[in-house]
Amino acid sequence: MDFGPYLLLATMEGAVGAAVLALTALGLSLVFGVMRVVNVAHGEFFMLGAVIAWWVAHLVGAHPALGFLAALVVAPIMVGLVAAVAERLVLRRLGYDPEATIVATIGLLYVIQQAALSTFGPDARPVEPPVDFRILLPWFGYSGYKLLVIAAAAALMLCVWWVLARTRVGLMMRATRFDRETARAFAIPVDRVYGGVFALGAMLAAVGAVLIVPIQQAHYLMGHDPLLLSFIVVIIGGLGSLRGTVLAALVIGMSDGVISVFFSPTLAKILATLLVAIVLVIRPTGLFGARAA
Amino acid sequence: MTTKAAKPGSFRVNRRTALQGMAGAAGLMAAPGFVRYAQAHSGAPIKLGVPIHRTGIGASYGRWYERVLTAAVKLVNEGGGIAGHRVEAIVEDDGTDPRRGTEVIEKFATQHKVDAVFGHLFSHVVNAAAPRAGELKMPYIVCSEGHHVASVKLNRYCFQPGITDVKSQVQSMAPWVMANLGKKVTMIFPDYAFGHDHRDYFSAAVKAKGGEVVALIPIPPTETSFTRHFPKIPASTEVLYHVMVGPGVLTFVKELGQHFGSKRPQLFGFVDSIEAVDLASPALEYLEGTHFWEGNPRYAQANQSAHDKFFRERVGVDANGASKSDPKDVSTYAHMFSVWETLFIIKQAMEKADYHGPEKKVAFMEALESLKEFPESRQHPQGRKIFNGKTHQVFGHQFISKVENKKLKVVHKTSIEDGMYPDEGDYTKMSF
Amino acid sequence: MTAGGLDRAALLHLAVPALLFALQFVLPDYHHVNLARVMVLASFAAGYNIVFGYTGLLSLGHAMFFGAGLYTAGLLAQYAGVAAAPGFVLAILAGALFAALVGILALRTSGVSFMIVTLMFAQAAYLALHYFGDYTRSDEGFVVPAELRRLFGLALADPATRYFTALALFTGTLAVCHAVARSSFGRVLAAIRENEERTRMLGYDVFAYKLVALALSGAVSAAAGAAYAMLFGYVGAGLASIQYSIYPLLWVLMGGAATVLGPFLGTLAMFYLVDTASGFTSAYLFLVGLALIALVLFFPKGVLGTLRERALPWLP
Amino acid sequence: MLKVDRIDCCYGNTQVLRGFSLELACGEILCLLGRNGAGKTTALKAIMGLVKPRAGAITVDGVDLTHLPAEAAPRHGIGYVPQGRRLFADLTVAENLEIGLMARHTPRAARERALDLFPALRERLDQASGTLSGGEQQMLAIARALCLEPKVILLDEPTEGLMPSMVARIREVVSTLRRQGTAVLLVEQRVEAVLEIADHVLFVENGRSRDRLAAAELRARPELLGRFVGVGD
Repeated sequence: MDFGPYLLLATMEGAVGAAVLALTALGLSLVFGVMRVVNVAHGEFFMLGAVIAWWVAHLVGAHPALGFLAALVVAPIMVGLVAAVAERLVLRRLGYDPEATIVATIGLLYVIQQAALSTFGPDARPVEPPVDFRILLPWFGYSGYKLLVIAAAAALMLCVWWVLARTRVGLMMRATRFDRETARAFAIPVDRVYGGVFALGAMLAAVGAVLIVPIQQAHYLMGHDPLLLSFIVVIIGGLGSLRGTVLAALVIGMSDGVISVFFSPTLAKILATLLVAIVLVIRPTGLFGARAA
Repeated sequence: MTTKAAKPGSFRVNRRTALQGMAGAAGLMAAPGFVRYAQAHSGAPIKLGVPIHRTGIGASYGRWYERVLTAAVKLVNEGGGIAGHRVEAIVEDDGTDPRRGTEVIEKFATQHKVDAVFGHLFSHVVNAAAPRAGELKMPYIVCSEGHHVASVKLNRYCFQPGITDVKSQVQSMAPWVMANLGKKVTMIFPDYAFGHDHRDYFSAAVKAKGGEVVALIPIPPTETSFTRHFPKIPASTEVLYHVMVGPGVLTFVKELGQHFGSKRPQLFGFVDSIEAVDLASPALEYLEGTHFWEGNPRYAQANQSAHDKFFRERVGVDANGASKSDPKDVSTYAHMFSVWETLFIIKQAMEKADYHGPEKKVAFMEALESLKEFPESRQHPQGRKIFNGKTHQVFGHQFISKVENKKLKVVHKTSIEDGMYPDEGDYTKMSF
Repeated sequence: MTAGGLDRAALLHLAVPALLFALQFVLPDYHHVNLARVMVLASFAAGYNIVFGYTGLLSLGHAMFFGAGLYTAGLLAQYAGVAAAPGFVLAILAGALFAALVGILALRTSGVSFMIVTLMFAQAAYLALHYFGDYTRSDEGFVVPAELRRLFGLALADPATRYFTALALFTGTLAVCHAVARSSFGRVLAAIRENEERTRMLGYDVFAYKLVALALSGAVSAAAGAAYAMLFGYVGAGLASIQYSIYPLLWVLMGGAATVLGPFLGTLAMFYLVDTASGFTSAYLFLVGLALIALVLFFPKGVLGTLRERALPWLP
Repeated sequence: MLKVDRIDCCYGNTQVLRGFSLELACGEILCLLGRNGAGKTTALKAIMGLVKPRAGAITVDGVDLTHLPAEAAPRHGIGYVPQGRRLFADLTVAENLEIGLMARHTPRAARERALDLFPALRERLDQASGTLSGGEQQMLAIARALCLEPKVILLDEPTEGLMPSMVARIREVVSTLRRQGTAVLLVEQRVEAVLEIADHVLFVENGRSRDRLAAAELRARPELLGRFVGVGD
């Protein structure tokens, strides 16, 4: 294939990856920004979203679009509930101590993963896309659903931005993120904000998973990659910065795809990984973060 | 401990309940008056350690290996056990992790004190566990299809008598692929050791038959999306050879379909990619008309042997290779027969060596090395096999199947000789 | 801390290896071989503890240093026929070198950024093992031939030799950690952990201290890796995956960060937790997860850290 | 109306307040004086519920706040201007004020009244509060607290680091508040300033509340100050 179309394809693929990654990373970023908690179980919330999506789609059974839409509603809610319970029972009791929460969320990771294995099983299971059409370009065909994913992710991000920037709940979150004690002195229910943010973060991961599952299938070990990538995005993008998160997701999503045009894919991954490390060394606050962590 | 069989498809060897049952049974047998009934199996049981990938990346396979194991052990015990001893299979999960796999071998050897270990599947776990098995002087019989045993780089305690290795599989199929699908091949394979085996052995076989590998496309181990690798497939490609082990296979096929549409080259794949995956899954329609290697035909063929029928019946698998209790629960049919056959080979070798306890371990392994051929039978439902005692590797028939109406139909069965290659060493020259 | 306390601490550090030495004569086979492995892995954890516990740097890249030792010893044996002893020395150097290189870059960051940078470097190294799969056999790994696994003429595959070698390594690491904990170097590290800015004001070159700590930690981790290759005969990329960056963190947190014996205790506890739990349920990871959560809820400073806080303030 | 009755407070194992008590009436300005670390700021935090007392009681208009969550204090009309302002620097001026309004669901008119006191803020409503000058930040911190129409306002060193003109402005505002019937609890280092506006002074020493004197009496007998822990040197 010629270079131009090749690059186009890599770019489109990068955009799809970036869209879902941005959603997932945004969840991690919120939790990290507001609560200063590194949630290692974030990838498992992603996996749980995918698994529940499969389960719901199967239960509904009717037209794929119906099952998918049901999953899009049910999966995030259920994952949010799980997260809220975990926050209440574990993280809050730890006083959100950074190191303790890392260990606790590693524990949570094991618990969720094993629970998925025991109930859902070890096999990868597909969910049918709600729409199935192929866009035919002169050089190659492309999945229409994938383009839809980009649109859906963008719409969801706008929603999140609107909630954060324009609503009272968003204002409470931003105030809590900035100064927990003063927020408390102004009657902001910090405990509930924390619980809500943790649940919201998990829900964003779950939504990302529901979007990706018609492309990728649900599998109980699928949480690993989104976690790693989200970490990178959150750090490169600057803590808790929505704009930074989106831009970083784009950069990360694209760079991997475009570098692999020029090098062997594994070498591309190595280079992309090193690039991230070097960027962080040069700009420890992230490419787009204005303030130090 | 006897592995308890519950209803097919849902059973699982539960060590604790089995243990309790055992203790109870032992108590009963020890009671006066019951001695006679225990005579059917005389003396101490023969204990076999079976490491299973219950968790981790191999869990899909592990689940089915365990089911086959349970069925096979039950059958052996119904037939009087091994040399009159009841067989106990002790299962431990190894998490598909090399370190844990090694620890489990140690546990079998030093805590459970088993007579032999068998059943390991994933290559990295086998490679990690093999040296320890040798050091612990523990017969270690794998069901892995890797080339590691036949490469004679392990030790004399390691055997693979139940399934053909990758090198042989690939080599025996190449001529048919060249003759029927095309001579210009592009290979897509995972960029780790298993994929490299395919790359090396299949490329060699293609060249030997006058074909040409026009492109090699390694996929990084952490990849979840494949579309962006497809542009590297040259337009001149006649056959796309794909091995995509792991949960990404549906994605791979779907994206292949989106990318090529109907203007695609011939596809030839390794069934490992779609083991435990229902061919009626959405997205897999695209595989219609493509070809796969199968170790053992998943779908009962028109000329199904009585042995295959018997094997399916006992394991609880239907004619579509799925669990009888849940048609969505598809087995790893192309590989799992190896657990069954390996147990019967252990039985054969132990009985040949007049094995009654660990003091005869060496005799058992020498007996195993002396075996030459396994005829197609209930014990060997996959078919006849020839065993090479020097390389500890077995050679059998391979199947090439075409996807027709969401089922795999066998179109070619290779001869055993197609897969033969010169020995790479001789284990019998090593000491025990 | 009283003078008597110091003596007690030193005594304890002598007593533990002595006890482990004595144990090899009475332990059943299974626990004998387990303990040998636990000692090797505990050395890795102890290496990790130097940066995490004493210096307060949370690295997620130590699999790279463990892997550096593992592969240096393994590859040299495999392709150059280098025996265990020189392989071991070269592995330690490789570990220190890798750690120093990573440190020069990564130590310019702190906190979560440091975590990610170390994680990224380790991930790149892990992928490189796949990229050079022709030599490393990537995830499948390779077996180090038994005839090369000899130290001073003794076969390392022999249970007694293995146990003794593991014990020697462990005792060595214990001595290093004990020395670090009590030296002025160690006190500067602790000062950096407690208040980096103030330590810098006092005129210490914080960067250099951290770099040395990281290199030392890398060397110890690599020693454990080389020992793993030589004692257990297997080298594979799985042992350099991100999992093996998380394990030492868990072990150290479980036993107690910044305690000399914590890493050993944590490794031991974690091993037997998995081993016993897997005996009666295939869902043992569930139990491990719950145990971790319970641990941070009720023993936030790890076993020894809690003990030190509540009962034994002299514990090193 | 605000009554603190013999409270004990600790940070970890360090006891900071010991049997600390005070009483504050409507329209009164009470100033806490004492050395650094005597426990003045902790006393304010305890009233806000940010530090939970181990013993003793805190009541506002007869409502016992001691065991209620921290949100109770602002809901019962206690406004807080913490030391160092502690604005939500990322948020705009308007958003900072909004948080004040949200605390007690006060009507928007409250914001207008607060802005009337600090007209300079009105022009900067959409500016990020972190970019304001120090004086403006202090005005915003006070305006934010006023948005919840407090019955009591706690001011922790409101004039710290400000230029004299700004100090005067803030003093004026405090007087205005008293005229409107708001009780003011002030922590302040500048004794002269305190004596000018306060009604009473409460000396704090080692976490204990000591003598409470009328400001007028201190103005008349400055030597009294010397008795109290070096204040005024």
